[in-house]
Amino acid sequence: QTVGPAGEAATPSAVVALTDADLAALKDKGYKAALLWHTSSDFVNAVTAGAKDEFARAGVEVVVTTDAGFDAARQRSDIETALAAKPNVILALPLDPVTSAEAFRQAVTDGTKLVFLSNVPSGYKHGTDYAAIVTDDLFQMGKQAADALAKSIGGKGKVGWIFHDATYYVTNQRDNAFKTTIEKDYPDIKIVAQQGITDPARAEELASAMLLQNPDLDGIYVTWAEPADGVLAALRAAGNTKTKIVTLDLAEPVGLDMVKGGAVVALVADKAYELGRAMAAAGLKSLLGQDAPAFVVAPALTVTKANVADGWKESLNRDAPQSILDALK
Amino acid sequence: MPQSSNGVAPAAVTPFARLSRRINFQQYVVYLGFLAIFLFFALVLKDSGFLTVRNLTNIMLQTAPATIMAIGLVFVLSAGEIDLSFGSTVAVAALAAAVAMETYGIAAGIVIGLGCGLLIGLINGLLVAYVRLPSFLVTLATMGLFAGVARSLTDLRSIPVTNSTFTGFFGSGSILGIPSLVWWTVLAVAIGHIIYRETRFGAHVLATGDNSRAASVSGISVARIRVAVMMISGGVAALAGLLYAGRLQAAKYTLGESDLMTVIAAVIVGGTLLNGGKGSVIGALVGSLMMGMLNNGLILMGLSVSDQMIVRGLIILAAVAVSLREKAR
Amino acid sequence: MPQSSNGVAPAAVTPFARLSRRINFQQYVVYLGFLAIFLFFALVLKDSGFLTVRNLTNIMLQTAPATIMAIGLVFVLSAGEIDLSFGSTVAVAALAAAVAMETYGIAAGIVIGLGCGLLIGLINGLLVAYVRLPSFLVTLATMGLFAGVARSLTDLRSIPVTNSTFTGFFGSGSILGIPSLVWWTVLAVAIGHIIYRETRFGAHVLATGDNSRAASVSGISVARIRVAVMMISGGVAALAGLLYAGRLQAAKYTLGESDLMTVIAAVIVGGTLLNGGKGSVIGALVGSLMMGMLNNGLILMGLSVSDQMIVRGLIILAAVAVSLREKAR
Amino acid sequence: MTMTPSEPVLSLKGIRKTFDAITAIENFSLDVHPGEIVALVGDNGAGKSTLIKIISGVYAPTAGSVAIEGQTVSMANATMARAHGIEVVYQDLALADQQPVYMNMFLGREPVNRFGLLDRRRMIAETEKLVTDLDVRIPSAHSTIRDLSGGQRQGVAIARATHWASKLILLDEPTAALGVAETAKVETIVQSLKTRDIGVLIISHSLDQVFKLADRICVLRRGKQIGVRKTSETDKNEIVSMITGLH
Amino acid sequence: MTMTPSEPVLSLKGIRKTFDAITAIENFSLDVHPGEIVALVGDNGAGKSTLIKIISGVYAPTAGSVAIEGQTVSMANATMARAHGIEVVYQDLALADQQPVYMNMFLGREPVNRFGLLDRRRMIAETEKLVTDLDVRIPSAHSTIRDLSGGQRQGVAIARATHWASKLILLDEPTAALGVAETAKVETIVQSLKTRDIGVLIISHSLDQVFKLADRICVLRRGKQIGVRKTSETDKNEIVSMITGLH
Ligand SMILES: Nc1ncnc2c1ncn2[C@@H]1O[C@H](COP(=O)(O)OP(=O)(O)OP(=O)(O)O)[C@@H](O)[C@H]1O
Ligand SMILES: Nc1ncnc2c1ncn2[C@@H]1O[C@H](COP(=O)(O)OP(=O)(O)OP(=O)(O)O)[C@@H](O)[C@H]1O
Ligand SMILES: O[C@@H]1[C@@H](O)[C@@H](O)CO[C@H]1O
Ligand SMILES: [Mg+2]
Ligand SMILES: [Mg+2]
Repeated sequence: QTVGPAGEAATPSAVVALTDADLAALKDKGYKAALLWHTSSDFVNAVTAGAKDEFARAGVEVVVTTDAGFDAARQRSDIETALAAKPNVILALPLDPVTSAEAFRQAVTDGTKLVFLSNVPSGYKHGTDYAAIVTDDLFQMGKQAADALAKSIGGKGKVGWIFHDATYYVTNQRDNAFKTTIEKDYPDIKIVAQQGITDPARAEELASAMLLQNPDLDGIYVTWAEPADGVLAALRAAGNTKTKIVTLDLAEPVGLDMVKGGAVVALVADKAYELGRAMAAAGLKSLLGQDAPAFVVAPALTVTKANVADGWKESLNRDAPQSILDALK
Repeated sequence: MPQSSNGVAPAAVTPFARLSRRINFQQYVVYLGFLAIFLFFALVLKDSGFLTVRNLTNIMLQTAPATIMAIGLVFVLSAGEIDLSFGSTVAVAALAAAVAMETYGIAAGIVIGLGCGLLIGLINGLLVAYVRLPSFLVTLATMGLFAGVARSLTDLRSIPVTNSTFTGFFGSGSILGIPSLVWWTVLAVAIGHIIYRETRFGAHVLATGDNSRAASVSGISVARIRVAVMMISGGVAALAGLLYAGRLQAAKYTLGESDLMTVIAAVIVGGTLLNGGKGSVIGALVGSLMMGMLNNGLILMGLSVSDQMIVRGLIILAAVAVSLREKAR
Repeated sequence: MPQSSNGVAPAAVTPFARLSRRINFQQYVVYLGFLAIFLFFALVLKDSGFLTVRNLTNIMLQTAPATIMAIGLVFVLSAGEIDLSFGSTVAVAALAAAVAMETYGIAAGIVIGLGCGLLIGLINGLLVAYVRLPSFLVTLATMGLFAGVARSLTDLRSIPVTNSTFTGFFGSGSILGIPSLVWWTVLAVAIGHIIYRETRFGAHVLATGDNSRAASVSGISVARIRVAVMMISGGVAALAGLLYAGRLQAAKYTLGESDLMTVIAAVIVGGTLLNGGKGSVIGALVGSLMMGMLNNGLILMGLSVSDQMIVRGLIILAAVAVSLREKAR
Repeated sequence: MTMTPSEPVLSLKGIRKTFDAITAIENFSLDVHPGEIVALVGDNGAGKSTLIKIISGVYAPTAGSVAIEGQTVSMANATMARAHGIEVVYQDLALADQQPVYMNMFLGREPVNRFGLLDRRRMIAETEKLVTDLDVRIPSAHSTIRDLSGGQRQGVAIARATHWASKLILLDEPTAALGVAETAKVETIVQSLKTRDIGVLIISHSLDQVFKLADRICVLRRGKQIGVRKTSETDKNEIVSMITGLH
Repeated sequence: MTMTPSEPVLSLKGIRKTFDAITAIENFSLDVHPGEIVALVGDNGAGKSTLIKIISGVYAPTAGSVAIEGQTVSMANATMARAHGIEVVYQDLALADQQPVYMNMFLGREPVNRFGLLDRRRMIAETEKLVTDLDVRIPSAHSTIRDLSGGQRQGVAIARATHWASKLILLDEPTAALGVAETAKVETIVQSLKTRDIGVLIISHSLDQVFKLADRICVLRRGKQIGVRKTSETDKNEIVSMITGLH
């Protein structure tokens, strides 16, 4: 069971919702919001979209959006810069608990309502320092990926594990959950090869080497969808039609491969749009002086060929790409 | 009148000298580093699959896009300029091709992809040659600019490339049993080498980089040469983008992002001067293969990412020390 | 004998010329770009907090480490070399200082941090000056090497820096009401400028970069100059690492990683030649402030991240076009 | 020494050139006729090289006009001089240092074979011949310019210019780095240009050379045109006093 | 013209230098005494500049030894020549092109004030004086070398070398780019070095100059030392035939 940093129980994200009265109370106050992300990606875009839509309902303008490029120093600068625009709410993903502790201090001092995605600066207190943490269920994502891969290979065999070899809370949690699940729940599955990756562009190289040394792999876990494109290329180059792949995040090329019955057997995703919406709602509640729940969780989704259309909608709040819908027909 | 009918004095030149001038040993010293690394891995990794045909082919395939970008950079550096933007060009071209192909088919995709590259090269070239701005800053600016364009073009999403003619031709197919990426590499290197070494244009590029005033008083339009080399760089980067797209059967804004340093290193290791006037297309190929071999070998050694970085640094230093020591006079 | 007692001929020189020679307008054109950008943001963002004291101070604080790295790079480029490894040095120094401080206290932390930087600089310098390898390749190799070291030094963990004397001195404190980072910037620029412009060493650096043979036959040990500039670069990068550590109250392996291009751009925009022989420390400060201001202003404009990249590219081109157009003769 | 009555191949009118604050040349006018050798002399920094660069289009004049065969040209860039049949030996030689001798000899007009590829064999053969004609010994047509001696480099530049000139040749101290025999040979070659009806403008500090070669002598002092004399109607003393400004 | 009986300031024994396949100098030996002017003459590419560079430590000789004041030196690098009181005017001048004249004049020995900071005022004042003494007109001590005329640059290199030389000065075609008056002045200065007991080794293609200045003349042809003559015991014809190899 996923719990918050201080052991708080998880509140389902759907519970965090603004009433019409809330919305009315927020309108025309001239509130402003800032979105201080760690990076840019399709995932971040979906979170942003969820947040922006929710903010728009309350008449709150998003005045600043930043991308720290996984650079802790840059994130600190972004926060300072954003504060010059005097936002009332900040939604952010702290790069890591240690480096972001000092970085967000000024925002706390300025009285800005902080809603964090996924993790929290160390030593921060709910209520006084920040309004809420909203997270995808990172453990569940890793676990469901393990379950999906295990299922596709019949609960036994050899798998490879390609993990994100960098300190990033989100991927680290998910990667480790996959590994733990395989080790604990699937005694007949062995992780026989593991490789860290930092640059998705090198995934093909890495997977090729892995397949060269372990031609009989039954499955490969890839830390997220972009490097999975490279792993697929490596499988094609090796003429391998046996090895199954699971990865995280929804993306069109891997989705298409899955729908066409390729190597990809499942994509585990979070409800990115919902995360954004819930973050905005939590921040706004806090602005109204209401208590936002300390620890809000949006569930993980296992997307397979069977539920791909719904999965896309649920995760990213948009229709699955036409190519995938076409391939389903 | 003195006894001076012999303008070219063979007297002072020994027979060995004549031979050595013709073979020009110095020029081949660059390849010693390559050989040293190859032998190192062949010994250390003899049981880990390094020397298998498949692995060596993999190295060729994986380095194909970088090699092709490197050829463009040989022209750019030889002309005394630099291009930092080719990585962004890769992404723009791949994305534009992928998007265009979806609607208008393969021919449109190829034309538009390559067209984007040439256009970016043209913009860089005009700013460098006619507005007389330093190419470092111009291409630093356009690198960011077109990376931004690549991002907003597709909202940070990955685009699948499904046209099998295209993916066969540019990525995973083979012709006469030889993978198409190998064909592309051989073709690009051969054409690049001939243009560089055997045409007036190549001679003019070298003269421009060596002494632009001398070139210009010799009737060479150095401005046009500068535009041309930037366009070559843009064009081959676009081709590399198509190869990536074909190989990965997908295009994303991150393509090419991490190639900058590898490609520059490959070119310089291959004996091209950073300051112009001297270079080698074949050297760039060897440099690129060397970088690819290094990455491949280090992965096969089973090192962690951190250790790979450390060992790669050490090996590059050693390889450079055998080959590129400045000739003491 | 001709009427030639006047070796220095004032005849051909108008009074205005004398004045203009003394003021040397050309040298200040570099700052026009800065001014143009400042005025642009001052107008466009007058209601968005850009012109507030706090925001302008923020720009100063945020650019402090980059400015200090830039000073080192002015010396390196002026001597005709390049350093790509200073970003990795930042991380190694910050981590080493943080780790050492935990156990042995602040003095040990500072000494070890700076010592690491000087040591890396020494290694680079010896390879460049005595083994005669091209600095581009040497520092490309050591960049990777020491990035690997930084990663494995602490197993990718972030290290908190809790010593409040240290963090006050290097990061968040102020002296006489002026933030310590501003003091560091002023100090480093002043000392750097004086060494560069007013000492024999500075003159020898310029001569080495301008014509190393002329320098060497003038009794200047160009090898020692080369070692010295690489050590300066390493030393100031380490100082920048301490500033980051002080400012973030933590150290992480990613520190400095993304500064490479920004810092090189700042230095070149500031009028330092990529090929040696000419440069300016004050220019590097202005260049660094310009880059910082650009990031700050674009964020405050509320642009999306992709649009920020596009607009940043356009503005850099424009700023460079007003200031760095090569003088037509 | 008869003055050719034909149209001048080069005609300079009221040329003026300033660099920021420095006036390098003020109000200079001169005609050079086909087959005529005109010497340009003057103290160091007089503006001689600057004038050559203006004629060849490296610099644009601040004022004044340059006409080739009666047509005013605005040679905005240096590439056009060649198109007008003008060849130049610059004081700094303008050679591409890292390229071989034969490439420099043919820079900008490399011969190609029927496949459009460089005809190196021909370039090398012709280079050996040209250099031999000039009496400047060069290790090989393959030698890199950077490895040549000062005189060898100058020899390459002269061989290039004299070979290609068709209308006008500008020589900026062409024998400054040459030995005794080599200088004599170059002087012979310069005289032979006359028979090819080529106009010659030669800068030299050697009055012996100037009096040996030139039909007319033009003196510059500190940017001012002091005067033009027919060689047959002047002597060294007059020219020296014009150069130095002492009477 | 008496030969100083003192110990030679420079003594070359069996110097040989090859570049890859090219033999630039074979078996060259020569002594230069304090206050003696020795001229080194020879055709282009004879090896004269190479010899100068060996003496000053730019190149290491392939074989042979260089002794300064009787002590064999192995000047592995060019920085040491100065420490031995040797100054050189190189054929390519060895100036830092983008630096101002005064910085070049003091390169490697810049004066500093008591705070250890460059004493620009002094450098500029002394530069103006040195250049004035030399008669080469230069726009300003602040001028960038790149903006100077050929002769002006050479003037800077000569002023620098003659000012600082204490034991031996090596001059590689020092007046090649100079005007008539400027050349005369440099010749006067070279003669005055004698009175400072400085040894002079001068390369020149001007036999007039060589006969005017030198005590002895050493001839090189294609890397071979043809002979050394006292100026008082030879004439131009002999030297020319030694240079050209024709009798
Ligand atoms: N690019 C430039 N920038 C500034 N000043 C220049 C430039 N080029 C030449 N000058 C100045 O213009 C004047 C004329 O120079 P020029 O090179 O034409 O002289 P010159 O007559 O060829 O002398 P020399 O006989 O020494 O070669 C000199 O004072 C020189 O310093
Ligand atoms: N670095 C080098 N590499 C190869 N060959 C060289 C090098 N330097 C000189 N040479 C060759 O050595 C020979 C002697 O050159 P050097 O410069 O000493 O001649 P020099 O007597 O000074 O001639 P000049 O009167 O033309 O200046 C020439 O043939 C030259 O091409
Ligand atoms: O889903 C995102 C990704 O797109 C990737 O950047 C890594 O981790 C996640 O948060
Ligand atoms: Mg001149
Ligand atoms: Mg010489």
